[in-house]
Amino acid sequence: MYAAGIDVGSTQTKCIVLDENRNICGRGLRMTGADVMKASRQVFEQACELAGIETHEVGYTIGTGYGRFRVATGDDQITEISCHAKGAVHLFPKTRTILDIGGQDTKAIRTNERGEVVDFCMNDKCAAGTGRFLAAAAEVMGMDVSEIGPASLQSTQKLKITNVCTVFVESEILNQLGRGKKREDILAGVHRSIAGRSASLLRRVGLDEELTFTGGVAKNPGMLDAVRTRTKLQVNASEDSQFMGALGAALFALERELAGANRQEVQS
Amino acid sequence: MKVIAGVDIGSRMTKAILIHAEAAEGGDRILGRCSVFSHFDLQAATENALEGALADAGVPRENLGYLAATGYGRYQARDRDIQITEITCHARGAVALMPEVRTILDVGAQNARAIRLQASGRVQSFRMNDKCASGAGRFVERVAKALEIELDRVGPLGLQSEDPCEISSICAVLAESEVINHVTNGETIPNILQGTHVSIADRLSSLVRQVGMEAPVGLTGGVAKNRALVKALEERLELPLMLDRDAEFAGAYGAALLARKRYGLTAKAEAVGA
Amino acid sequence: MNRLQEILQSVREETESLDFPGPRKWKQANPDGRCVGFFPVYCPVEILDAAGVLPVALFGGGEQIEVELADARVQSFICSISRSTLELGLTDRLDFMDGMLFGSLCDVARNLSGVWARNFPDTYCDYLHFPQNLASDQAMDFYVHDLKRLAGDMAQLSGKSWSDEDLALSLDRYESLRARLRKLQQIRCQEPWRLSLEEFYCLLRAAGRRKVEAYIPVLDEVISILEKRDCRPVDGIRVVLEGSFCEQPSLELIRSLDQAHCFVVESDLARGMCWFQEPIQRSDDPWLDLARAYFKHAEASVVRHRDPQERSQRLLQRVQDSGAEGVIFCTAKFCEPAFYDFVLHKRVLEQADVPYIAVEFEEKMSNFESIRTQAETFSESILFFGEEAMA
Amino acid sequence: MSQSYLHQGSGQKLQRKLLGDWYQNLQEAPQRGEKVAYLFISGNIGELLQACGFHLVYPEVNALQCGIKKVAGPNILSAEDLGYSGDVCGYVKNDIGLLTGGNQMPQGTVLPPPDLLVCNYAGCATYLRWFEALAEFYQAEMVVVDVPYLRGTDGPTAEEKAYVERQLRELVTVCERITGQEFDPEAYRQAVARSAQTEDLWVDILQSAKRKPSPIDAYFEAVFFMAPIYVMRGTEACLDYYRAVKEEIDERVQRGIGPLAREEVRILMEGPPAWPHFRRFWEMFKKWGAVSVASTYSKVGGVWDLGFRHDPDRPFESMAEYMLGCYTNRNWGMRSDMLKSYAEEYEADALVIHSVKSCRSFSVGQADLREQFIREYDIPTLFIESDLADPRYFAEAQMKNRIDAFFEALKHRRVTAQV
Ligand SMILES: Nc1ncnc2c1ncn2[C@@H]1O[C@H](COP(=O)(O)OP(=O)(O)O)[C@@H](O)[C@H]1O
Ligand SMILES: Nc1ncnc2c1ncn2[C@@H]1O[C@H](COP(=O)(O)OP(=O)(O)O)[C@@H](O)[C@H]1O
Ligand code: SF4
Ligand code: SF4
Ligand code: SF4
Repeated sequence: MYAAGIDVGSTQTKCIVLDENRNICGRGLRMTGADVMKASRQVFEQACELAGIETHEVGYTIGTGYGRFRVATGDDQITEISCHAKGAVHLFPKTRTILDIGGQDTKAIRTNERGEVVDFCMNDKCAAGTGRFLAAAAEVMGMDVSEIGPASLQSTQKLKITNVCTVFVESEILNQLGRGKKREDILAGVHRSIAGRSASLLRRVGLDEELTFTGGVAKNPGMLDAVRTRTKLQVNASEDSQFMGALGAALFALERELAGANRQEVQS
Repeated sequence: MKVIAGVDIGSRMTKAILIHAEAAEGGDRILGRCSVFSHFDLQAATENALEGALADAGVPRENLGYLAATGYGRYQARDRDIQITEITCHARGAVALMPEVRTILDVGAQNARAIRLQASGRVQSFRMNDKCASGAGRFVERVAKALEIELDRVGPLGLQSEDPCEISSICAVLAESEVINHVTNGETIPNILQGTHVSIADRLSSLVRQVGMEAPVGLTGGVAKNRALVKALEERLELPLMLDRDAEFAGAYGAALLARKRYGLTAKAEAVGA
Repeated sequence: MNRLQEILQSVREETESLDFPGPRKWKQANPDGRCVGFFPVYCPVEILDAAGVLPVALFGGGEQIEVELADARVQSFICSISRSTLELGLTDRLDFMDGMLFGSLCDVARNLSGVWARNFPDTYCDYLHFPQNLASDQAMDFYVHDLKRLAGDMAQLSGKSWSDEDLALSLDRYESLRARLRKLQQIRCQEPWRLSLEEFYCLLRAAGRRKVEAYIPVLDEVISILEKRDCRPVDGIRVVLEGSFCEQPSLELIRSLDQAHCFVVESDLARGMCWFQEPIQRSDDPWLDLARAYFKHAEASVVRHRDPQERSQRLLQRVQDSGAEGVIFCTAKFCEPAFYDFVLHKRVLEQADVPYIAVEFEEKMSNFESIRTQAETFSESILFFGEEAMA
Repeated sequence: MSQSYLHQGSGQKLQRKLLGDWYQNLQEAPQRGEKVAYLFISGNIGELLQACGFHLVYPEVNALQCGIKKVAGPNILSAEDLGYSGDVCGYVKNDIGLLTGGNQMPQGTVLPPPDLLVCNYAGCATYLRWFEALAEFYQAEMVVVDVPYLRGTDGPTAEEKAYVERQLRELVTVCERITGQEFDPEAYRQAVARSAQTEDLWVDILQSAKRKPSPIDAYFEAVFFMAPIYVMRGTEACLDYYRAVKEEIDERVQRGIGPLAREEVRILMEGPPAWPHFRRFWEMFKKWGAVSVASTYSKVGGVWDLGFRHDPDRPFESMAEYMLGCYTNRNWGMRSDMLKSYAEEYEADALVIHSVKSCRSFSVGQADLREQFIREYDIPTLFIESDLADPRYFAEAQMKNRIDAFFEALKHRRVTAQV
């Protein structure tokens, strides 16, 4: 018996396939792009292939993320907030607070020991402080998003990035480069600035116990470091951080399947 | 023949204008103009724009009597004789280009400024917006890039729109994915572009309102080249906008005009001193 | 370092530091002493002082503070001073304080009194209601009664019994302080290059952090040195700054005005430090004197409702008296009272043909490029226009 | 509503007529040579001013109407043209925009200018700034009834009551001067007596929400039902209105029907509604079967359910107490206690805080409420932001996402709790 979770994010679409023992047996990831249906189908197929199963062997699929209503194979939808909490507590059972930084928004979620959402806060009106901000910084430097984190860790000099606007930070970076500032110092400044914004968000839901960092940006070691420094907490992150939403969705799907839930009509 | 140069060092383009040093000789006529990309070496950009304008006017470098710099990079122009803020310059330039104008909206890549003039042409009050890209030209550039359209075509395409789509994001960055979404949903490019223009026009019109709009309203800065945005703005403000072919150069032109006065004073002082 | 620099450095530190060096030092020297903080603008400090309590003016956290805890308590559309003051408390920077007073400035300050009481349940916290119906015969009685209530609380806090005589003496002390501050203001107005705005401002602010009798001689010293200070006149325009009576612009912003050659010769910066327009008239009842001064001689301010026309006329008068060429409305973002006042003033200034600009600031602002540009433009518009007119 | 019933919508119909007459009467007042006073809702002294012979205009009600009728946006913009900041209260801007445009309400009434502005300063400091602007615009006389904000949790002190009461008596003299008419103490006393009766009915209606299912939505419906008791309290027509509404609600109770087909979640609402998007705003909650069983906004015009009544034997004293006890005149602790008691008495499952940008009087302190309810009381709390007047601050997609996530989590918690 298998179940799947598909997280259609603003930037990337992720899929997790679980077996009945809640083991992850397949993952799928690709850029969301313009065709949401297609992206969700592709990640699903990709994950099934990795799991070595046929797509029809998956009993129940739950869609999450901003494009959840357009998941091609979805049986039901759950918001990414619930899914991230579910996933994070599954991987790190002591998690009580979650920081999810994705491509276009940042969320702070508080959960209980069962992975149920107790409280949440999000920043979704301005791209400042989101993965997009980092992507913009990477782009002006001509680097890949996966390179900027490691580079920022090489920083030796503190430098303050004052622009919060994702668009204008580009010219600020160019300006700093023009003034001969080092790439790594600028990047460290960028990471610190996002960590600061995230910390304020986290404070809103409370930040006194274990923190788990999820979303694509959790793959960035520079960001991880900046969040640790800022919150002075041990921060959990895993290889599967970016899949946390999909994992949570898959866990919900498995529960439904185990409970023999009836298939619901796909809402749209 | 001595000439005066005004250089407007903007975040995207650096613009230079030349005029006669003696008002009596050539009036306020523009002798040469040139605009180049600013990139990030602002000194080089200043130099290039200036050379370009001199070449355009066919005037040798040694005839340059006075150089006024304006724009966000004004303090970085090396050989400048004076720096003046872009607001003063745009106001001055706009009045020279469009003498009746009472309110000026100057929109560049990163900044938008609304300026209200007194009847005498003096700046009465102004407001600027420079923290968020959602009300500036860079927003259009990004959408154009996302749609893979040349900036020059944005205006003509936008004008073809019949039913602009709604862009609900407040943020220029987040709006990009909305734009992509519209593309997948089969919206036409003109409608999407015009939707973007409407959303910028919303923000710009509130800026104009904050200074207490008084007609006629003139538009300056690079965005004036975008006729579709002009149309959206006119609809929002419910009045026609005054435009000029040289609207993009209004800042540089204003700088040159203001500088001429200064030049006159220094020249006189020198003459007296000698 | 000469004496003037020494003093200026200490008052600048008092302004910039988040650790309240002055009040802390005072408390160390007076272990039984009590410190009570007050949120701007006005606070009847005389009553605190008479009870042996050190009134400590709070002006938020300025640009120095990194707000993290209070962000969770104050929505993004509310002024920064409420957020940073809360942050100061939540990060234990006010641990030496024995109480807090909030006044009826605006809905933010008013509600904050309750928020404060919730977050700091162990310290004294009160709300002061300043009458807004100054025309009523009843208001004065009510206010006097309320002042006495505050006095009772203060006495209880400090464990000191005190008399009307103490209050009378305190009124005298504060009167002398305000006389010095007015003198400094006068120097600044007559020869702005003699005392920079930043220096003036820091001296003004420190008045809310020092024991009044100790600070008066310091100001005397400053005044006498300033009169001999060697300095060259600088060219620029003279302006009145309006709108920063509560949340304060950062020193960096204040400096950038001078740099843009906009000489602020009159302002409502830290208005509460010099709240009364003229000396308090004295009778044999100091309570009534203090109340009457509030009703009749307080500086026209939007947080004290009387006649809005009077406020605008007073602004115009200040422009004229100081020989200013324009007004800069320098308002904290989200400060509602200041925004409402702006509209009333604007109309009057336009009628009187006084140029003005309006800029907004926020504590966390770190880039002053745009404000400087605006101030420069303003001075250019006045200077160049002068030339145009000549030509 | 699933079933139709005898008195369905009778309150609504009656109200339309009442308010129609009200505006009609108002518009004609100047022709009849009668005087007009403007005043505010929170702590309003309508009975007193009517007994002095004034017709009443409530700018807040006009702002609310413009919000619902979707003309607040343009009004706000024209106020911003005059220099009002984007960051000040949208109600004020709507009103200023309205009056510069000729003071004509969306339904057509032209509002007469004020002969007197009575700023009953019990709601917010913005009230003062609002009438200062009107005083300037109309060159009209403005009187402030200064109501001290409550500090402790014990309610107003004797001095505070006396202070307000004496101001009311002073006000009567001003009124007499303006109307040239003598104050009629008996008319005032009778009005106050009718107010007390009306208040009894209204409290019954609100408290019917303690039933399961609740027959009324104590927010989305109550904000309409409350209009007459705010603007024409003390009149016979108002009393009749609440008798009729009471019948409608009683019938709902008998038939066991509520505002929704099924009541899934009982919520408490704090903060004003998003008037310009009222329908859509309600829909977002209906979708989850959420019924409001109590709200603070339905108390802005008077807190009667905690026991206060106007008293014909002490008409001035009780009026002063009424003003002092307004919701917006209560400090944080009192507000929090009130919500807490509602949560218990009305057996609410969750608290929803709608934080509006315009109104600092409501908003400042809400984040602490949220924290307290989640942490100390373990009551799930949703925090959403938009505005009560300015349509620009309503980000529908984001708001929907938050509301969905909240109720979804609530549902998950319930499911597990049952297991
Ligand atoms: N290898 C990587 N290293 C650093 N950052 C990454 C990496 N891969 C993705 N990201 C960041 O993660 C973001 C996408 O995160 P994700 O949680 O998938 O967002 P969404 O769910 O909104 O699509 C991108 O903006 C990118 O900046
Ligand atoms: N040919 C064009 N068509 C449409 N828009 C244009 C064109 N050229 C420039 N723009 C707009 O003008 C903006 C740049 O304006 P400009 O005044 O040169 O900016 P700055 O002064 O900041 O360098 C661009 O962001 C773009 O939106
Ligand atoms: S500041 Fe920049 S990132 Fe933020 S909303 Fe504006 S455009 Fe978007
Ligand atoms: S800055 Fe303005 S809004 Fe904020 S507390 Fe002070 S007076 Fe009130
Ligand atoms: S601030 Fe609030 S209470 Fe005051 S007028 Fe505005 S909406 Fe009403």
